[in-house]
Amino acid sequence: MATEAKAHELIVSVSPHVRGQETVARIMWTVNLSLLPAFIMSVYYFGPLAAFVTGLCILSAVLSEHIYQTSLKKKSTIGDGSAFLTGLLLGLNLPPSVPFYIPIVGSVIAIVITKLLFGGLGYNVFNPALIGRAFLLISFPKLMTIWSEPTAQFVAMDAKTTATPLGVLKEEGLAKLIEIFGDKTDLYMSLLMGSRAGSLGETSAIALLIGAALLLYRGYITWHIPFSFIATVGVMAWAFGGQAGLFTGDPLIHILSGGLILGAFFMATDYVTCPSIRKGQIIFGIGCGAITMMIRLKGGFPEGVMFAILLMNCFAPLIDRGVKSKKFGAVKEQKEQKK
Amino acid sequence: MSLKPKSNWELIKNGMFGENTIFRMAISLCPSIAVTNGMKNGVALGISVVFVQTMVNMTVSLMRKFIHPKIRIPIFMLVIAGYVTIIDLLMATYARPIYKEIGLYIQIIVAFASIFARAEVYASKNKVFSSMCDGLGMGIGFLLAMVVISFFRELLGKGTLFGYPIVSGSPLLIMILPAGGFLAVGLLMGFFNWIDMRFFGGKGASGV
Amino acid sequence: MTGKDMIKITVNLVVIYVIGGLIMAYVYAKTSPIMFIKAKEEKEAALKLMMPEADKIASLGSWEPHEKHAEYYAARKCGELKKVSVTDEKTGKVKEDTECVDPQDIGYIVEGYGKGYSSYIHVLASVDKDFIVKKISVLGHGETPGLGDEIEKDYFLNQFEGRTVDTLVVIKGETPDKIQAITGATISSRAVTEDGVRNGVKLLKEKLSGEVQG
Amino acid sequence: MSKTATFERGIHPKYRKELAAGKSITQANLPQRIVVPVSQHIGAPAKPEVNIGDEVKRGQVIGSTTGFVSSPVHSSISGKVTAIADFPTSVGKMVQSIVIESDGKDEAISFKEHPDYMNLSADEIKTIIKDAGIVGMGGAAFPTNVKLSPPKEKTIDTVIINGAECEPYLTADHRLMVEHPREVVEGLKIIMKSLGVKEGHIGIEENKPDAIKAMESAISGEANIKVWPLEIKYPQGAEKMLIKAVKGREVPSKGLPMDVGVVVQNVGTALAVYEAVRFGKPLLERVVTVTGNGIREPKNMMVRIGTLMSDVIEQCGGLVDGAVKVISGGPMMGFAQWTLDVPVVKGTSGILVLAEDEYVSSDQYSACIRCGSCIDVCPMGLNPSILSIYSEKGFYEDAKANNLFDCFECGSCAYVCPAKRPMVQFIRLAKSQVKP
Repeated sequence: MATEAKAHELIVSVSPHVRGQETVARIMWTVNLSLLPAFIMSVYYFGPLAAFVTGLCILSAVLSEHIYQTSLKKKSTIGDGSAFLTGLLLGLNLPPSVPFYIPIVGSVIAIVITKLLFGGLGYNVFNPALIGRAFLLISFPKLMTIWSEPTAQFVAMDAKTTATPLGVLKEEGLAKLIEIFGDKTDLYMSLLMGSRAGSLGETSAIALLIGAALLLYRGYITWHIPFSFIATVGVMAWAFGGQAGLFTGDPLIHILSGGLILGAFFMATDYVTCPSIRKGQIIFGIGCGAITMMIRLKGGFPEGVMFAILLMNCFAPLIDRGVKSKKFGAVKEQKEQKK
Repeated sequence: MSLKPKSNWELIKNGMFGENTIFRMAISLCPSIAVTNGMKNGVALGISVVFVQTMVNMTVSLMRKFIHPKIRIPIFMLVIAGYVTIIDLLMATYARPIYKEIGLYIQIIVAFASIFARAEVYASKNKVFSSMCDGLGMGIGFLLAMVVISFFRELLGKGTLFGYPIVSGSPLLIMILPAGGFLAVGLLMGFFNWIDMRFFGGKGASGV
Repeated sequence: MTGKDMIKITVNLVVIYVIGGLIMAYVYAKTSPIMFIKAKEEKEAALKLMMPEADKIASLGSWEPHEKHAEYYAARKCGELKKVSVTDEKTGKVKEDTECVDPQDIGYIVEGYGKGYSSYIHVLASVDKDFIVKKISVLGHGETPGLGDEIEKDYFLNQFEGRTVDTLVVIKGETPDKIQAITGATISSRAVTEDGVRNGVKLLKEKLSGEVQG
Repeated sequence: MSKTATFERGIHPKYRKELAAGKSITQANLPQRIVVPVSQHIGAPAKPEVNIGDEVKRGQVIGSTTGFVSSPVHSSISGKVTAIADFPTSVGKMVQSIVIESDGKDEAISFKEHPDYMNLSADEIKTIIKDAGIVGMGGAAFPTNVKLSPPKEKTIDTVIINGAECEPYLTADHRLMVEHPREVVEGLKIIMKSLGVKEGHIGIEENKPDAIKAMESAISGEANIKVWPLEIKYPQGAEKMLIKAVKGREVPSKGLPMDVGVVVQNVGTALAVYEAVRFGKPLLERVVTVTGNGIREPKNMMVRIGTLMSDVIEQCGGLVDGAVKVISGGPMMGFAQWTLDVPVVKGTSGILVLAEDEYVSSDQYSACIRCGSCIDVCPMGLNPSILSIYSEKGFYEDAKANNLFDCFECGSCAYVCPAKRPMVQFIRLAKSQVKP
């Protein structure tokens, strides 16, 4: 019988026999794609140097993963796009004008020490790109806090240095910040479009939001972390950020400046290092927001998103352990036990 | 620890490599991170530990038949605290510049798990001379670990060794901060474990 | 626990603690005088460095910045230094010493603490009789290595000479007559300048300006 | 029509029901030979009542019950017993089976009809159902008479007929409801009578509008029976999910539907109950959906129990060249076959042949990236991600502490996992390593 002849070629495996279309690589490359607008805006404002810095980060991240894995005779996983993403995020988190060795050092730390030494994608405790950046910021504090002025021409080679809005806010107050940008509306517009000093990819809120919308639409991220993160920052900025006492702060400035939008949508939501249960994600977001504002208002650094996310990364497994998703049939069980 | 009695040289070697306090036993890590941002400090604390460890082991071994087992812990505590106080006073008097930098950590030697552990595990059960060798080995092992860690941290973090400039350029500042201490200890621990597995069959005692 | 055990434990503890106590007491007795003298000498040397031209430095009183004990001193120059022989009362030895005749205040030294980035910074500042800063020095701190610890560097400390209470202000960036902050360590710079030195000089002014003018 | 009912979470796989949904049920050819495993159900296996060489007729009992939770087996053809030995079955186990060669006459024993079946007592009904060898035909194959005999302390107030058929591809229940709605309703009424229950429900997923229409017209006049259109979502047809959707009751952890006063029966079972009680016919045949891109002519066929799968596939035109996988049951919970010489049994709801384009390999999987997709879809509200990690690392007790045994292996987590981890396999491994 024809059927018998076929039988020995049949694949035997466990159920389910059909699978969804999502793969890790597909998710990662989509996230990479969603960062494209922010990347374009960074080149627009900070010139070809921005592309060079980001490109170098990506290149060294991918290369270091490949070299590490092949030299240990493991399968190279650069195809899944996560090393590319780490490089890209690190690049977008660097100031525009850094010496060439900074992206390389940062990428190697991010990929080799933060990710691969812990066992590779899925086992890392901290967000690799953020550890890379934290390492650089602490190691080269001066080089990592030189901010270029945006030029909006795609060409700037050596721009003037200036302070970030949060730096001005911390050192000289809101009045001075508004004075620099003209008036309040100009300030908001500049923050929204990205015409301000800051890390390469963090400046343009609008470009980041376009990318975030893609991720939200595809369901790769949910509203829980970004919303709770940003809302906490907003509320705390409004409550404690004003000079005239409680509840006089300007939440919009705190939300739009610094790396909040980039961090909340693209880095706090990193699957591996955030809680996987939705309720836990809200706690995680609130924690990130609260630590961010504590650092911004009371700490030594003008910006706190990076350290906030890294600190909350530590708590992610704990949150996952403490928070349980609503279990089917659990309510009845408890009632019966009480009887 | 093997049950076979070890020769005195083996005891010292064991303390230095096989059961190295920091890299193999992973105890007394706080000082290894706090003090190792410069070789000067690291070496000074290491030498103090060699002294305290050896003396404590000897003293405890001497008294081991006299001490009632129920109160051995407070007695060990007193012995350790006594030696630490003595070394603390001596340093404060005759080595003031170093004392200013690491005086705080000298007093912390009282709470070192490694010293207490050796008094309890080894010295309270063995003869004076072998206890001394064990203490010496453990102390030297700790000293070596401090030297290795502080070597990398000072070189990478400041570009100097014992304060003398070695390399120019902007150093990795993080290495002399506490975070860099964790990084250095972790990576070195991994490195020594790898060496152990690669060349010595992954057994506890490497015995170089 | 038997009675024998109780006795043994008691004897154990008493003997060992007494011996231990005695040894420690002996070491302490031997070292503490030397330690005390050395500490005093160190402090005097530090004060002397602040105002090398002064012959005598005398404590005027103390204050408590950040709830820490700190003193302020008058630096005096003698009209004449007379050589005298002093007989030590206990030992009976005769020592050469100097006696200050007609001392004149030529300035003041104040000890202060500034709340820095990660520690309290212990500073000394010397001023002349018009409360213009002559020199400052950092005695101790726990600021970030590589950033905050640049407050010990000369390029920062040298800026203080000639500053008054009004110009002891930290500015980010170049400044002709004020204190330029260390790049990346504004908080530490401020702590030294505004919290430590300026408050110290202010204190001196409050306490002493009456005396000087009068 | 009421609002669409459903449960929390779940997934939306590609249903692919269009392959066979429009095909009316056709009678399969009389098989040359049948292989009847004595254990086609959950519980004690039946004891063979015939010897090699015996002549048997259609409907004759060839294996009798051996306990309370057990079910007899019958011959579905007339012929001669040629072997009693272990044969492979569709779940992968070797089971003692009775092989009967057909004599081509298809002679039947006489069946005892009950035209006045609604006047039978509850016990009489249960006896008939038991003797007819009826088991749950949705796949689990739990003896029906046992389900209809709950312990005294449990009060049953509701019977739900499960017409959800949430497994992709399968259309057997769908066709039954379209073609025999009246019989299904009568079956439901018999079941309700045997339990002394006043309330009956029929849950059907919304992607079967013709079935919903047919059932609604069939229940007209029955005041206490209601048809529920259900949201199209897997695993809508799991007992606990169905009860939640229809009655809003949650079956407690480690509990059974009867703990919340509900009995759920499959559409096919209801039909079998009706035929057994009304016509005295034992369970001799069932509807099997033969479908998938790997089969030439997808069909819904009435197949005699014991017919070999290869025989059935032959009647559907055979396999296409690119066929890679043959599954007994649905794609989410069915069993992949290594040979086609296994019999169709009472619980075989479908034969699914996947072609290369439908097959997603799960040989290569990577570490869990903690995306949380599986948590979002787990109908039981578990954390499959952590269960699979515990199992992978050998921490089976930890897995147990995380409600391992609430999992009913619906496969939703494995379906959505982007790292393609074999979640269900990990969970089964853990379940096998610790006691509940």
